[in-house]
Amino acid sequence: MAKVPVQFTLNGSEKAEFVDSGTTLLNALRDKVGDTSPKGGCHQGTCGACSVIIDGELRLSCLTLAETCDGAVISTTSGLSENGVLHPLQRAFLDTFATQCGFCTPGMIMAAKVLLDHTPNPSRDEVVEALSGNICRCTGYEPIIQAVLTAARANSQNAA
Amino acid sequence: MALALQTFATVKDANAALKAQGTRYLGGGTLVVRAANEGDVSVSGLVTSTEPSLSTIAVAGDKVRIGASVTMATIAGHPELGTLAKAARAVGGPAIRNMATVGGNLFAPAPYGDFAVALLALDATVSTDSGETPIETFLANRDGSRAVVTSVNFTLPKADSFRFLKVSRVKPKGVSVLSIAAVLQQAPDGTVSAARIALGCMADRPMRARAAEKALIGRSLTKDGIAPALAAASDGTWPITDPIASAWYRNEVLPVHLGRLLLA
Amino acid sequence: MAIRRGRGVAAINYPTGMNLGGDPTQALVHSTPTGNFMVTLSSVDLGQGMKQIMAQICAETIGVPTDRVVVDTADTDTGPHCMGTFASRGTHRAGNAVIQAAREARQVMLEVAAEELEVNASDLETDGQGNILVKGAPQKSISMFDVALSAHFKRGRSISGRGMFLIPRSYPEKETGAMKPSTCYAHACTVAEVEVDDETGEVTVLTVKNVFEIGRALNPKMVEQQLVGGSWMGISHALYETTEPYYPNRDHGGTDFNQYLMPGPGDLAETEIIVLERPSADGPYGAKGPGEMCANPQIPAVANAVFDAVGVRIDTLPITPERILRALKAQAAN
Amino acid sequence: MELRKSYFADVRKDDLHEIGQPRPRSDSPGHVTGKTAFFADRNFPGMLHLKMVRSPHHHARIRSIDTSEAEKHPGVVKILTAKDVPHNVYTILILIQVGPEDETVLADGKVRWKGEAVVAVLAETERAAQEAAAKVKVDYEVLPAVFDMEEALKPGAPLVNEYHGQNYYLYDSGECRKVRFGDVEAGFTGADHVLEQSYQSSPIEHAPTETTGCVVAPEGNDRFTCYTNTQAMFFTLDNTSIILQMPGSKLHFVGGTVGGGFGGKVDVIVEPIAILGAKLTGRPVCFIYSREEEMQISSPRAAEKVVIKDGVMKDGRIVARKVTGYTDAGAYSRHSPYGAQKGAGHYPGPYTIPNVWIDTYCVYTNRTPSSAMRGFGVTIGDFALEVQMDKLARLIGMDPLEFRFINAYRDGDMKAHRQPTEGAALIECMQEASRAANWPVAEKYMAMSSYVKGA
Repeated sequence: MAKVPVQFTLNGSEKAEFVDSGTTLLNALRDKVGDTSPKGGCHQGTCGACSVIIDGELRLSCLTLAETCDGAVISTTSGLSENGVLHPLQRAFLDTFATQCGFCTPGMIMAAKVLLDHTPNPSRDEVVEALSGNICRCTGYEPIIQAVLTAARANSQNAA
Repeated sequence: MALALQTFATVKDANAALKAQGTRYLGGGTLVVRAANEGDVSVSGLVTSTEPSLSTIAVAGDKVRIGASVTMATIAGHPELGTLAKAARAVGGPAIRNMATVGGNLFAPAPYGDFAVALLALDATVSTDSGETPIETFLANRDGSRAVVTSVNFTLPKADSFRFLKVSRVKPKGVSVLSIAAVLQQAPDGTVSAARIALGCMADRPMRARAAEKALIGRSLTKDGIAPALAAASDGTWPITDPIASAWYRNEVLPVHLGRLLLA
Repeated sequence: MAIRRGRGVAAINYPTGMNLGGDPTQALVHSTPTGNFMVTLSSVDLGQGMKQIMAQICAETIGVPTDRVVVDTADTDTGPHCMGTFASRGTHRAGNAVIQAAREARQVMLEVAAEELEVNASDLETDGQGNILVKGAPQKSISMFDVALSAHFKRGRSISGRGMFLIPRSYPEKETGAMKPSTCYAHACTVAEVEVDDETGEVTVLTVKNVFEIGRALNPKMVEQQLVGGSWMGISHALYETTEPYYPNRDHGGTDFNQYLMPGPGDLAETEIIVLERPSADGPYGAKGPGEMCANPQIPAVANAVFDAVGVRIDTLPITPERILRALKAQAAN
Repeated sequence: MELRKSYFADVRKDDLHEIGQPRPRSDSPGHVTGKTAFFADRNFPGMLHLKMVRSPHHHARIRSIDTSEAEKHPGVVKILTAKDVPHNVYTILILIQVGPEDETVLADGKVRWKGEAVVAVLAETERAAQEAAAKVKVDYEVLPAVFDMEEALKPGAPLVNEYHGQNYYLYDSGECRKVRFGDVEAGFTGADHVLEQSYQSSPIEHAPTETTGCVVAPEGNDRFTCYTNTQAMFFTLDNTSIILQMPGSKLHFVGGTVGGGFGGKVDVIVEPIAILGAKLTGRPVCFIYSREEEMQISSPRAAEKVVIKDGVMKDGRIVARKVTGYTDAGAYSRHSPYGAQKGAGHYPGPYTIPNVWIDTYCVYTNRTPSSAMRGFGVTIGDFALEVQMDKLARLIGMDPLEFRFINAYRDGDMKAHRQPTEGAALIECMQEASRAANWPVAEKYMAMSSYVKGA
């Protein structure tokens, strides 16, 4: 079967892979590149666990074909901390006890990061809207909403 | 056969490739990639086009052309399409809106396709390489449609004459119990002079509430004024029954929600 | 249109464990050469925090800070048997096994320390910070680091312990049903306040006030996680969830998270959680199992609140807008 | 969250170092960095994908299965049918001597619910497995099906499961688990009011964000490592050992990090067939439920019907309670006979009632087999009991919260299943709820205690 070449930047590193045509970005990241931080919770676009950031926009990697990402800049949760220092969102998820099973966490953090990148001081409603495509079955959402609001406050304090 | 994606610079070439059996057009992927992931083996080839006009929005006066590959997020954020932002934001969550296209929404089966409901109320036309089709005709024939949709075109209503409501059980992102879009023109005395009302989930695809539209003409937007329209709201509906709601429920609450939209 | 408000209460208890099948779990604890402790289990962490809680239980029992305990769990080549994570049994059963294993390891540790300090083991105590002190003479002490080194390389002792916690099987008596179905019971009382739209049957849960009695909150933040998430699931069960919306008809079952309904982040009730602690006689540090019961009282509390609001009883779950609307129409027809 | 330390302070020591402290979770840093390894994060070269061919019918006889076209499909490595499974008829609770074995790993001669596994396809890619599965031809003779528990219990109903011989589980106590305490009929006769009500639920899915599944890798020495998200390691290993007739020493299960369970991952469904596939091909195998399978194929919480008949006095005392509970097991037992029995031990709820009669039935129907879920055997019962309590209070014109105080169990009270109450705390929960919700009750109730009756 003919393979298709695809090159993209993942968390700052250049990646080049040959994939089967029709391979989803989720499978390419997990099986080819070895970044398992995006999770496959539904492969339908209904759970958000596979969320990644492509060229600054939140996308579902399960519904994105890898070959359409040639030349793209992709971020995932595994690339968020720098030199072992957690991103403020990661810190806030720890401090507010916003993770239980942890399966939805990488996708939640991606959704929250895009929000804070564009809206550094979001309202609660904006946080709720930003997380609305991501399913959590353990927490009842409130701790996750609080984590995002906490991270936003920490960001604004650092900026001040 | 593994899935194979073919990408073409022009819509013309994409249309030619779509003549092959088992091919489907790939827009944002929210429908067709999902189908493939779920094991729909009838899809064996994906075709897409990168023709730039598919991704552009053109606004000239009150005439609007939206390329079929334009996403819901782009529409929601477009400075001249603020009137429609609510309808575009009604589709999915943030990630889905970054992917789902206006062309794809025309094919989304109920309970999806909320933006197509808005387009139906706008009396849009749907363009392909072979010409323009009124949206109602297009929706009626969409199951057999093979040609790549290139754009939707419509006259932008005044902000206060376009109304949109999506009712869902889960907030802020849930699929529709039903959705309603309305374009209303009012005479100086406040009575309705023209009305187009489109409904989502009240059939297997968006439909016009023509009886209700007719019953609104000459009436004021008051509780008594809209009563005949509400009484006629369910005329000709054939609502879907799905996990969200039964056909019975949808018919029962349609007049309630239509009334709230008209009186808002 | 009328939005009508109501409130309802429910009170419940919930059993810990499943004694009707025999209910064992084992644990092994050993020290490393530098006085860290390894807990080996085959118990499963579903997200409730089994690994963290077992570390805290072991740390408390040994007398070290929690960060000196590592939990290695759920590899059947290394971990001893656990019945599984269900029936609110994990913390209770595995926790008891860890305590027993940790006590045995602690005893060896104290014996080695006693040899090093030339005192009786029974005269020693731990300070919770990783040191072993002579009771009444705390200046005379030795660190667990040194004790472990001594045990490994000088005294030839294995600082380790085995734990087994078994609730024997209870066989129900055939005619009377006399049985011992569980060990301790957790308790809860919930008051829910709702608004019901009497034209559409839509319910909004405004507040839930939950009081839970859970024996002991071993880690209060993790208890809070469970109870907040459980309260959300209870409301979800009350109003939204089913795989068969038209049961017993098999059609129209949801196949994704769009069709399988649960409250979204925009549907959250204002949730208050109050915890009482009546330590159980047989639980690890008095703990009971709160993981399941925390999702139960909201269901009837919401059902009762809906009745209080609009005067119709929905005795079938879930309490959907459709069921309420049908009942309201039947009520109006009478 | 607030800890109300004033309650039960006399029986609790709060002088511990690590217990009671809000220590950070050790697993959380792995979660927020995406480093936590769930079972599906293991990938092996040459791994095969397993897809199931499932029954499209609720109840049907299998006339024939033709896998010849599927076997020829490019990428297909192995196709498994019932004859390939060494001990195909099993039941998971056999480990605690709850039989009979009543379920097939792969359907043999008959399907009993829509979605039942019939043929397993192993292929190089997920897509090839899906395409080949579509080419498996199964010839069915459709049989009458029964979906309603009351219909299933009627004489002449279609027989769902021949291994039981009737559409209910046969306990040693007969067609139901029974609890008999006092004289319930006398209680009704002497009651001021008698209220009988019926409650119903439909099946509920655990819906964990991570679907059920496993990844199996041959170790090369006739042992197999199974990375799994089961909730019970040895329970799954031991059942697999029975189904595959393989010594347990050949099986190595690794798990313990699960993306949500809620009771949905205690059935032994994916592991045995995936290990069998690995054994017969010598290749790693993954079998991961699709979201659709998780929603409609994996066991839900059972639908239940609960009928409660109560005798109550005008002064608020419940003097008799009769509960008949029905658990819809679907086509196979799994954990349902246990759940129905657990219900019998739970009724009549946290109340002291002198006359109690309980019957709980485990009923078979042609629907997705149900199993355990958070609150197993209790959740729906509590819904029924506590709505009934509300109705009883309103029937006698009493405040619903005060009505519960009158009947609440306290230390030493004898329960219907003949265990004395220990460690009760219902009264204190209600007292605190009364304060928190601003739902005042009479001072005498606020002065009550679980410790000693009448104190």
